[in-house]
Amino acid sequence: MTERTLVQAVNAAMARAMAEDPAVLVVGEDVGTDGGVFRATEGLLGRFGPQRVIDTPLAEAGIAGLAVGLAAQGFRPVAEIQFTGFIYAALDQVVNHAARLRTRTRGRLTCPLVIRAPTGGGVRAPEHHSESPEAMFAHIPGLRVVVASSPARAFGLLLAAIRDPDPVLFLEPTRLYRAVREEVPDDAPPLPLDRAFVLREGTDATLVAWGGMVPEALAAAEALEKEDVSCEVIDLATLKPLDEETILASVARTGRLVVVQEAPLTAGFGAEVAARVAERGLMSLRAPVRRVTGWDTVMPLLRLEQRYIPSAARIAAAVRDAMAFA
Amino acid sequence: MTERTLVQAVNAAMARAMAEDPAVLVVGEDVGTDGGVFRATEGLLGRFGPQRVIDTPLAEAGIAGLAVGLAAQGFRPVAEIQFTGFIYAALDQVVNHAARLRTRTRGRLTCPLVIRAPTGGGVRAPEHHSESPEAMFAHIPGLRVVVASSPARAFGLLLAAIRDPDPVLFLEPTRLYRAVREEVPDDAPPLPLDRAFVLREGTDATLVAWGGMVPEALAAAEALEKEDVSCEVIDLATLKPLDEETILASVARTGRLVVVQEAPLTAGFGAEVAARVAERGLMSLRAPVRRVTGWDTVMPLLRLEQRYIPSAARIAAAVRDAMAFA
Amino acid sequence: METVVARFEIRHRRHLGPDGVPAGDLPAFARDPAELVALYRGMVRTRAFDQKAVALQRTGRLGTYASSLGQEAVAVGLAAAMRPDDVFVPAFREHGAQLWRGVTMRELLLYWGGDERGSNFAGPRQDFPVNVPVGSQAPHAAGVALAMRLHGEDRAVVCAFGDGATSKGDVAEALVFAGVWSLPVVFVVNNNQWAISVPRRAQTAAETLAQKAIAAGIPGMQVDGNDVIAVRDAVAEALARARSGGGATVVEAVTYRLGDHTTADDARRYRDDAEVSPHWREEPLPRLRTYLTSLGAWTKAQEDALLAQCRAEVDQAEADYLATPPQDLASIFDHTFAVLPAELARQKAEATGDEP
Amino acid sequence: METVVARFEIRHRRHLGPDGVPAGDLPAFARDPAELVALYRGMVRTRAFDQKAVALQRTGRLGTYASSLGQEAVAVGLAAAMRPDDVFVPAFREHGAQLWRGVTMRELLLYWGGDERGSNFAGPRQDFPVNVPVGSQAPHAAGVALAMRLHGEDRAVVCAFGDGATSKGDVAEALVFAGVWSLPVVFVVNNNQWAISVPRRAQTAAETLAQKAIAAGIPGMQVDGNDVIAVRDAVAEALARARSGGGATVVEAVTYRLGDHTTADDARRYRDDAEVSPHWREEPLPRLRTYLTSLGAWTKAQEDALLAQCRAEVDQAEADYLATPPQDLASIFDHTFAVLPAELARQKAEATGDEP
Ligand SMILES: Cc1ncc(C[n+]2csc(CCOP(=O)(O)OP(=O)(O)O)c2C)c(N)n1
Ligand SMILES: Cc1ncc(C[n+]2csc(CCOP(=O)(O)OP(=O)(O)O)c2C)c(N)n1
Ligand SMILES: [Mg+2]
Ligand SMILES: [Mg+2]
Repeated sequence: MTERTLVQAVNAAMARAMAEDPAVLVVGEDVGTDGGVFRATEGLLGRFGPQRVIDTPLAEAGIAGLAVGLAAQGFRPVAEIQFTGFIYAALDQVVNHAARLRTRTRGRLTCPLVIRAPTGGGVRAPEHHSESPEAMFAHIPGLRVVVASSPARAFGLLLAAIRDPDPVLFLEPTRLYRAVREEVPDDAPPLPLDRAFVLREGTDATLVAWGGMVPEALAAAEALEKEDVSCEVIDLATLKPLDEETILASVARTGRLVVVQEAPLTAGFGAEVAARVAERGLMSLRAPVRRVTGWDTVMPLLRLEQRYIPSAARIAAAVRDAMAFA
Repeated sequence: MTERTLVQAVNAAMARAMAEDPAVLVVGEDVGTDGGVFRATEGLLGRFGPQRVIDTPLAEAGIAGLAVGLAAQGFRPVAEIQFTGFIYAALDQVVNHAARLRTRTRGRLTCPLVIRAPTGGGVRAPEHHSESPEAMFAHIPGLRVVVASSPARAFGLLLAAIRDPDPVLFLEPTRLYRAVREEVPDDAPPLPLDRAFVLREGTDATLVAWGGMVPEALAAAEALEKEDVSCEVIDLATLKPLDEETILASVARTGRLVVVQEAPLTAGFGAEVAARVAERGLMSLRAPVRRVTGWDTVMPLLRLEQRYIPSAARIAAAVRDAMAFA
Repeated sequence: METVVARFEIRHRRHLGPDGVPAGDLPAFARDPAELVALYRGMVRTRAFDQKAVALQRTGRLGTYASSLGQEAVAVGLAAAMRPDDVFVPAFREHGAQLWRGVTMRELLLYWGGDERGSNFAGPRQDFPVNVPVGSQAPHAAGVALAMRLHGEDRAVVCAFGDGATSKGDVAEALVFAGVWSLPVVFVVNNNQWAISVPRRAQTAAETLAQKAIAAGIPGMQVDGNDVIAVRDAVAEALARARSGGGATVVEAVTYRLGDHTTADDARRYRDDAEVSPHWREEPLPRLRTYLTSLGAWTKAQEDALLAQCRAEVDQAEADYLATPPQDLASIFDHTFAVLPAELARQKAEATGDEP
Repeated sequence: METVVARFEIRHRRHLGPDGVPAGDLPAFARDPAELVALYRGMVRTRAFDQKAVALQRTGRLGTYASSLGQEAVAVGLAAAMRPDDVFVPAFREHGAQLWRGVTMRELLLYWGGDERGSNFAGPRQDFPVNVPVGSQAPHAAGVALAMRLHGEDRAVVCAFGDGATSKGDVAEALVFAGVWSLPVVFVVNNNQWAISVPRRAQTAAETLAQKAIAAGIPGMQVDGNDVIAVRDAVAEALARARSGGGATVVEAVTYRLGDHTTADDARRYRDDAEVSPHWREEPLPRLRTYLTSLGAWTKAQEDALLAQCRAEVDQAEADYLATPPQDLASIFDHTFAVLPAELARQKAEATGDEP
């Protein structure tokens, strides 16, 4: 038995990847002696040494650009950005370089890097520490975007992300870092980076969620079960490339779609899920699509954050609405 | 008669705003003597002087942050970012500061600034000069996002954006800068920043577009008219806040929705439009929603750019599909 | 053939060493014991506030908090050099400066307790709120300074950030702007020698952080950041130059972070006592107290009275903070824009249960 | 009390002035006329390429193009200092360096003509392609240099960018990384005195751009960027230091942009002939030709032959470029990821008319 929390699974995936491939490096602020502010890189410095676990100066654009240079030379850097609130400075490097180095050189130079970052709210963190900007990244051609939601999936997806020959943004909901423990053996296999996971089967409504919203969706499904409403719960896991088929197949069975996202409503990734169904699954829909999301306001400071983050109750209410419709 | 191209209309709106309000400043790279690389700020330096038209060092994050500081002191900076390809470095300042200064100080400090940038492809420009990242900005709470598509609307919307007490991202499709001339009097009124424009009425399908895609949508509508397909064409103009009602009212009449965006498909703003209709207009839909978009690839260099940018022909084909469905 | 085309030097200033004995003549303001007592009070008050905030966090009544233990001289010194109508653009560890400038303890507790109203200062209305994204406030300072310049005012800006922040591109860009336009702004580097777990030497190869200024063509200098007299003196000098059109300055204040990075940090993970303890002998409060005592300007009775007064003040602030009624959820919608857009009004109605 | 804690100076190096007369002893390599002839050829070849590219643009057969007219010594000098297995990380105006390192004229024309295959160099496979977002390539150079260091190689990186780029935060951050880890990288500032319409003095108050290095604790020096000997010499010296573990250097090469910013620019809008014409007397080609002629190492006949040869080469490149069959649309999909994801395959099928 190797029970692990999500953050321990992240740590184990990096350790495994580093042990298997000397090209894997870890870079970022406080990833060395400190082991990362969430302890995601704990022990890696001791095990792999300062040539492979590298504390950087405080400069996010520089970290991302450095990783591009390392990757172009054949390393597989895993760069940590301390919180998604500070990832914006790295965006230019991701859009204009990491995600297009392969295509702009027609394959001559490539960019096998992973940028990891804790994301989302719910841990009473300071200002700028609780945002969910995944949709911005999912719009970037050439980038894979993955959001972890359980220890086992975090392990398999991160392992796959590190092995992937292209750049991956890997987001880890802080709220789930220590929420549960799960059996995650050291030799667990990588998981595919283009597949959604059906976590619970159901017949009345499809709940699509990712990251920190997955446990909420599951809780809503559980509550609704008592009301004889049967929900299928899908964890997208990889937002890009999107596993549209799994969503469409589910909606074809249930006829109802509720998409849950912690980020603000407008232009969030939930819109993409809804749009795909409106394009290719419209005729399956028996009720309007519902999105349960954060509001189009700045994520509030900690006193009000629970009123911002979608809850199982709000999700369940949306499902009931959809059930009432038809 | 004061016929103006779109870029001249942009210039006239700035001149008008500057003449009316001494708090309005223009800042950016090459906005002074050069008058901007597209001539958008031509003549402003001569007319308003170097205290109000300020050439900056080459630093986009700095420009955006400078504008935040100026705005907090009561100025109304209009900052030019030379191309949207270089706007990413400014994103941190937009997300973490401009768009939240008001709410994080509960109204004590505010941020009445405009960031203008040319956007989109189609002018055989160099690498990184042809992207359409509006969706990323539309996801930011506290920011208005406006995309111009005609000289008259550019004038009225930019005037309104400069007068607005909150931050506005104002995008100008380079392809339209000199595409047409239109009567734009100096004293034309501002236009509302929360309203879409129905440019053409129709009964069979609703085409929703913005920016450089508006003329394509209109051309498609014209072509389809000859086939007795009547298209309503809506220019969103302001993506955020979104004028959902105009879209829903149109789809209620036509029963078909085709959304056109130049940006890559996934997580583009078209998804938001489709999602809103799937939520609140589902029962009006007589055919699946269609999105006609750029591909999920990096915008190619100039040789292939016309194969990337949605054309009137592709839009018309999508409408025909929708018509064939029901 | 080589010629020298530019020469630079970085000077370090100290007035009062750890032993509390002045090194040479003191600046004019420091010859008035009342001024020094005020600085001392400011530092003690800051320390009392820090202690209270940490205690509140430990008992679950405050969010993560960044104590300024040991760095009080930087915040108090820079604030004392400013005029009330100057603008302060802080990082997140300059509580002492905010308090000096009239931000209330209750406001600071509200902010760190997770309530946005804490940044709606009743006092210094134009000061920027706490800035968390490291270094990103530096361009704001340049913008505020440019505004002052365009208005022809003789006000100036002080912007503070840490040693870690000096690696951020934003800071470099802000210095470029401030330099090229000779803006009235003083950048104070609170060099507490650590950026979370990254020590100063791993942050940059630069011998001093003051020399960041050289890249932007502006003067830079270093001061003993545990000597409040030197901090105030250097910042005042830089502000005087700024006001008279002489442009920007970087002042590196060398101090030490005696505590954890924040209440969420455990510094023992990355530095040991042997590293920390010598710095306790250099911290700012005892040296000024020693000097004041040697002048006969400070007694044990005064010290006790001050401590009691600070305790009373922080206790009152705590009570006021805890008694503040919570914000409505509506507040997060109402402050997003000057006027609530229709679609946000719909969300507000949904969120607050008041369906339209 | 003040003490000086750090001193810096910036030196300027020139070997060959505008008159073509050496100022003192030349570096060892420059005592071999064959070496100098090679440098001269590299510059003439670059100029011929620039002329052809501009002509192609004017006739609609190339996209916007950035000529390096007058700045050939910077590109050729730095490239000549490099080893083939070093890595070059350019901006967009170092055609001379790319050509020297084996990028073909046809490849460059493809790139500037809007065809991605132009960046798939057959020659220097590890060199970075042209970089348009100003300054954003500097961190890549640090990353490549770190990779070399981690591999224990004695290779090194040369990264070029303009005077305008020195204001960008990315460049400052890259210098910090290069400094703190003593990375084997040389940053060459192509100071052509203009960033589009913004003159050097409006870009920064820094007296030299070499002093950007001081902020990062690395050596900086200035060279006459119109003296190809000085450029090569200074870069070679910096590379030698880099290879031997001595870390990074900033070399500011002072030159002048004799032409428009790009073919999309009209420099007469913002600078007049009086500003430009003195710089024609300083440009790099005549001075080296004069010197070579004075050595008896270069004749009119050789000059004519070289020009004819360059003309033939660029004409051939033009022909090859124009004869290159266009890319398939499929190419934009096939290179997005190593393996085409299912959803992108669907888009590819739709785009290429081959519905699934
Ligand atoms: C841009 C950014 N990156 C990372 C963080 C996380 N973080 C918070 S404080 C800090 C260290 C700051 O060091 P320094 O500038 O020296 O200030 P100090 O904390 O020592 O006062 C880091 C990395 C952040 N807040 N912002
Ligand atoms: C980040 C970014 N901002 C703006 C531009 C538009 N632009 C292209 S070149 C240039 C000036 C560059 O000046 P400099 O660095 O001196 O290089 P030079 O063109 O003189 O070689 C600008 C502003 C850009 N390409 N990238
Ligand atoms: Mg610090
Ligand atoms: Mg230049």
